Amino acid sequence: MIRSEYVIVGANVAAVGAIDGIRRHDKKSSILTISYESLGSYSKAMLAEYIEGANAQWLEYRGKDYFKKMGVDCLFGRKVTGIDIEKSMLATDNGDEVSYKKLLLGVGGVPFKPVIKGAEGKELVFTFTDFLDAEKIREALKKFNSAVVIGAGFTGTEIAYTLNKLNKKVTVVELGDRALVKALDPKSSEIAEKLMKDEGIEFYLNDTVEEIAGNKEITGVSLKSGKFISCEAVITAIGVVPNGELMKNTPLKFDRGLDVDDYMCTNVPDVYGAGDVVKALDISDGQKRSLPLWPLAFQQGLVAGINMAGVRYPYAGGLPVNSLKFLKVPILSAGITTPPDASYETISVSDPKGTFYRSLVLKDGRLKGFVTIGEIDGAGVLTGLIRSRIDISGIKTRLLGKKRIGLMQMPREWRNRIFTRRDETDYND
Amino acid sequence: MKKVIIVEDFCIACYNCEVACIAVHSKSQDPVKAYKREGLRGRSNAVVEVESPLAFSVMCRHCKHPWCMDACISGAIQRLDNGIVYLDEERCVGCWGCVVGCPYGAAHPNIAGKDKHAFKCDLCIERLDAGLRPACVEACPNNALLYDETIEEREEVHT
Amino acid sequence: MLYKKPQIQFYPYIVQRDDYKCVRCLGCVEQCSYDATFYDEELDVLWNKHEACVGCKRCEAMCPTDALKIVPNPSRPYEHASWKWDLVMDAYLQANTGSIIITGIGNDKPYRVYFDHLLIDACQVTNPSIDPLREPMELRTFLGRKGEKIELAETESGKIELKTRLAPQLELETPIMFSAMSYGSINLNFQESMARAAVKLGTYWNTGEGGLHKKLYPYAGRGIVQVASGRFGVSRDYLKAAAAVEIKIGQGAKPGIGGHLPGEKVNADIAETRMIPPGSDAISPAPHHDIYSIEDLKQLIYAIKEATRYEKPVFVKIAAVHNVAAIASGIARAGADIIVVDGFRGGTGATPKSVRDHVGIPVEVAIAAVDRRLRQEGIRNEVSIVATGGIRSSADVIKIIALGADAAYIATVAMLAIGCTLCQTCNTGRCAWGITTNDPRLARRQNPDIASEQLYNLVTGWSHEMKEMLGAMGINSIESLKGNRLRLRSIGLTEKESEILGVLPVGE
Amino acid sequence: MRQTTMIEGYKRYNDPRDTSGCGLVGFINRDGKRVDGSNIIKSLCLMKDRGNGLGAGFAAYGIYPDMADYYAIHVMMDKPEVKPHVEHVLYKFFNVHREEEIPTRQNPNIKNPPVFWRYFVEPKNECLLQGEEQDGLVVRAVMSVNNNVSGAYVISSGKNMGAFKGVGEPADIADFFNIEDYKAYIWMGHTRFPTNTPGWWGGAHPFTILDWAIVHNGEITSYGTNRAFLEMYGYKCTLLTDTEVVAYALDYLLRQQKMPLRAAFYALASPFWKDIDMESAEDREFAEALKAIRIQYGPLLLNGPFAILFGWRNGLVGFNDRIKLRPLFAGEKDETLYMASEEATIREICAKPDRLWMPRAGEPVIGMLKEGA
Repeated sequence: MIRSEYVIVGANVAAVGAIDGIRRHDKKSSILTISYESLGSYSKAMLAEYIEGANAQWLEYRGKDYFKKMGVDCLFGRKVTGIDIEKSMLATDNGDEVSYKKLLLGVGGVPFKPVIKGAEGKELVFTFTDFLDAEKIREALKKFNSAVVIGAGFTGTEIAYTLNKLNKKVTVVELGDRALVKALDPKSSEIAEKLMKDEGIEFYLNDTVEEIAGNKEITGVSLKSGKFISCEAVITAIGVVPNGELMKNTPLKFDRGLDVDDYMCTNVPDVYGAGDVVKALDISDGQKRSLPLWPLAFQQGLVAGINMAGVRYPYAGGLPVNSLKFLKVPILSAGITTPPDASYETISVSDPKGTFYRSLVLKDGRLKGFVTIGEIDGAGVLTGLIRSRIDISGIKTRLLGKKRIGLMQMPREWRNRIFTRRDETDYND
Repeated sequence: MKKVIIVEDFCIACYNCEVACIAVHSKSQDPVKAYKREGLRGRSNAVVEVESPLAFSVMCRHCKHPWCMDACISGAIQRLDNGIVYLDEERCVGCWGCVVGCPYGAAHPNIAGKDKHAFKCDLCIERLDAGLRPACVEACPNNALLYDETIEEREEVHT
Repeated sequence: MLYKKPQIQFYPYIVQRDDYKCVRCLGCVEQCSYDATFYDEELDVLWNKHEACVGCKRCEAMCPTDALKIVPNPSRPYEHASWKWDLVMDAYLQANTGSIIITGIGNDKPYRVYFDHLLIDACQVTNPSIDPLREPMELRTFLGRKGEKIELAETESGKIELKTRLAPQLELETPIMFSAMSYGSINLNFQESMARAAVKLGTYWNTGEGGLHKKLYPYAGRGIVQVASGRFGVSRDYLKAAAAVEIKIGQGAKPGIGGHLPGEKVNADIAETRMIPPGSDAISPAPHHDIYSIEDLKQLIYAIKEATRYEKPVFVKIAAVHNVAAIASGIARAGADIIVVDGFRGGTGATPKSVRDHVGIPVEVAIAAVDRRLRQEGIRNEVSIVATGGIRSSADVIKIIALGADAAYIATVAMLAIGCTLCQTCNTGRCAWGITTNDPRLARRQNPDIASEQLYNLVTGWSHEMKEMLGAMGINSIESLKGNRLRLRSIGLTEKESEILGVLPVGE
Repeated sequence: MRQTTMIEGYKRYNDPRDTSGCGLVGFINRDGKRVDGSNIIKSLCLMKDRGNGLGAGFAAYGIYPDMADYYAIHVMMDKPEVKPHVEHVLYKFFNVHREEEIPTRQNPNIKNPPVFWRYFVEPKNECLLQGEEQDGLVVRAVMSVNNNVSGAYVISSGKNMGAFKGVGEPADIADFFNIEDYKAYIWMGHTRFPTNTPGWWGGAHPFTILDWAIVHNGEITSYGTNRAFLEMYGYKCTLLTDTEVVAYALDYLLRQQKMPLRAAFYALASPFWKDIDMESAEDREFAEALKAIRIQYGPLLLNGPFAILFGWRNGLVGFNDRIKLRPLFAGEKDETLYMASEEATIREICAKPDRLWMPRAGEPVIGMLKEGA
């Protein structure tokens, strides 16, 4: 039996955050991470680069020595198969038993797979979530020249763009009426679509794949609208949902996400959750939901770690922030980009060439979200404005300029605080 | 921790901090070559904002818990043991997570350049090792940038 | 603009830009307060409007790549021995404007500088020179009225007891003070810098006639407050806060001329400090309208002494004019504790050029004349004399003290210490060095943290030099130099000039 | 050691130059007992090498006991023809009780000496200015002779005292004036090495005004300042030497300003400001007094190197400049206080002093005549 003071299931960004958090206050106690993935900690957001041909090591987050440096034991390539809450014990797929005093569940999400006729038993049907997926796609690259990507969300557009770059004929099928509907507003979706169309990617909106045609090898997909697209591979990239597998048959509350309190603790004391698996506070609207976003996973992990080490520190909530890094023109967004009702105000600016666009969503004079395309330097100031809830009604139009967004418009007191005093980002301890 | 303190009352918008920053982060260590041969124009980690009569130069605050680091998907941004929030440009993949994360606008995208990556202030880590002050502080003719303990930390030390 | 009046083409300076070195950092565009530099984004080029350049060299100093040089325009109007080019330019200018030519800083005409014709003595063999690094060397100076005598008694223990109360004295650790420059003519940062430097140096600074800003009250203990003809900012608190009060009758740069701070420069802060409505012209009349005679001056001196309970010395400042000795004698007898004589090289924020360049006399001869006159009358020891207007170096201070002054006020050199380049455009209010301007964009160019340090360094450096010179003379206390004209010799002066200065020619 | 080397130097190169300065010596019998001039001559002659033969002189107090009520005016005249002009002035101010030539002896080393006369006088009351005391009138008369009579100088003008001085070695001047024949309770002697001013009879020390007498080794670098100040109060500096300002300064401070004796020396050789500042913590009143003295009498501060002996009818004071750039020793034996440039000088006439010390810079050594003595 393996014993460890702290046990973390998962080794990704939430786990790294938790290790950082624990080690801030507890330099000695043992920490163990268990991950089914042999790579340990790596960047899922960089899987597209792997497909493009990057070395697997390139994906490693925080470098090889990170766990060693932090004094963390690793069990990589082992899957946790069950939790015994009563005994504070975990079971792994090779029969090991692991006892913990504090447990963090950072098991992430699993790809959402719609039921599609003909998907079963075909080699070139992929998902695009973890390293194994990426490895499969990479290995299969020579086997197909055209692909249909289901879903025009973040991962969908990214894999579409990547495959297009690798000279595949790519078609994107999206149920919604525009691409990137979660992250962008209609106008910016249009710009993003145009940018991708210019590269040769085709879009089928308001439509969905009903069936994948072909026997072992794919010949194409037929859509709900009746259209048929011939292709050799299909990639579903509709998104991920919290991975609830381990919580089955435990007292842990799980309902489309693991329930955690403000301190990232589950309904069972000493069991914490962080990352894509949990439902946590979204500060753009104050709701708790699962937000599978990298920075939030890190922050939640950090808060969980700090609390696990015995220091009470609340999670301030997360803000959905997106960056479309792969496009030729950078697109950044945060918070609410499409106003849900009339109480929101939207102001925007764009140039006719379509290389610059910025829109701000406000409510009661406070910034709630934005999209900026083309000119992105200083965009974080806008993120900061959303977080700090400063009334910007007096300066809002000045934030629309093509110029770099700076701190000139901020209240002087706010500026002086950050110019001369300790930063206030230190929200976690 | 010693950081660059920005004194906005005395910034005179001379841009010497920008030029110094670019020069010390260039291969040639020469401002003219850095701008004209190495194409580093616009690559200053310190950015002067001017709206007469006000002006100030902003660079990374080296947060104790940096937003940019949270957002960095490649692990290129890490907080070193000495407190410096360091961006390893070699490892950066240009996801702009730091750009959209930093509330001070202190992480910058290098979009136009050949290598697509972000860049930010490294507090002139090499100069610090050599016992010098950060280049922007050294270049500032009016003490609008100071290299010192930040106020609260100083107070802690004194009380 | 394609068409310019031909005269404007004769601009005095050319901005030379080394375009290869220029990295387009745009620092010069921001620095130029005269709009002589601008950036053409379309061409990515920096242009200069030479005719707007005043030659302040701010851009040159701030350029990080040394790409700029401000040089005199080699193509100047024709000139000859009698028609110097500046006279020609003045004629052009006045033909265009029909107005008085206003200028700043002190007289720039090549009149004889007597300081440069005086040499200082040193000890050799018969008398050891003193090394100030190893022996005490005293610069401490007291300014104030001295009575005929003091009563002392020897106690049984052999100690001495003082029976007389001395008149109020200012105690200076070095005989150099910062001369009057008013808030309004200069900005608060510079004034604060002087105040801070004065406190650190153990000497005094002068508010000038613009009142005492509330921010500077903490430094008023080392401040001399001025009461001038405009009476700006004079209040009970103002007099009470200060170490001494100075009645300003005249100024070396503009003897017989009043002052005028245009309304557009009178911002809210200046207005509050001067106690006038914002935006109104601050006019200092040429004379005090309550002083039309020496008796009137006496009344004002005693009014101020009454108001300050005889606790503060009263200065009277006059411009060095032809009859300065007799005037000073009158002032001494009218009850002033300290007489300030301001030479014609003294600076100004703005004055008619005709007055600046042609009215007044040098401070060296004025001090010599005043000292002689007061000695002849046997009252030299009763008052202190402060020299100002043309003190440029530590040697000048030594020389002026040997000629009879107790201490010196400095101003122009204090401005040089913080960056002034003598471009003589103080009157425009756009001083690019942030000294003689209250434009918030420009005033911030003087950081009191730096400027006060610069001023402190200047005076400290001078003080060290003065100690060296005193040591060379075998003197270890500045009071043994006062009026010690025997330690000076004149060189290249006429016999009459030497006689007026009371100095023997070299070799004698 | 040093002297040996110097004598060898003389022998080898016959070098007339000297590396030393003036020499001075003085002593007071505090009981008022008068002694003859042999000791002062003996001690001064020991310091022959401190001078260069261009000046020596003596001052003696108590030499005219019979004439003690009259001012003894010693006058030096270049030539006998000047005498009527001198007397024209003197008779105007004074009733002359007695006049006589000061007895001198032929000495082969004394060439072309001036003529010396002494007048025992009493100021004419009608010549006194409003509120003026007799001393004031005497000072005016002395200044008048010195200024207005070409070729005549008043050498001394006090009561029951006199100064004798001239160009020559100490032994020769003593011989010339018959110094050994006078009996005095205070003796002062000086041998001179003139530097700044020529060696002439009037320039020899002591310098006197009334019965203040000064002998001085050194150079007053503040001379110009001191002189300019004193000239405001009627003193005329005519003797082409810096030493005279010391005499006038003391006259001004002690007689005109009526300063306590010790205070006068705090004016002439003031403590440094740093010492006054330090004193301020211990004795604030004393520090305030010192500060006031410096503020008021700053122009009389004597700067430059000096050792000075200052005598008057009631005492003898020796003091140094503020950083002791010239030597001064003091010794005591019974009622006699000795002061001299060198220790040997004192030991020459007082082999076993009770106490022998080197006074601190700026600190006066005061020997007062006992009351009633």
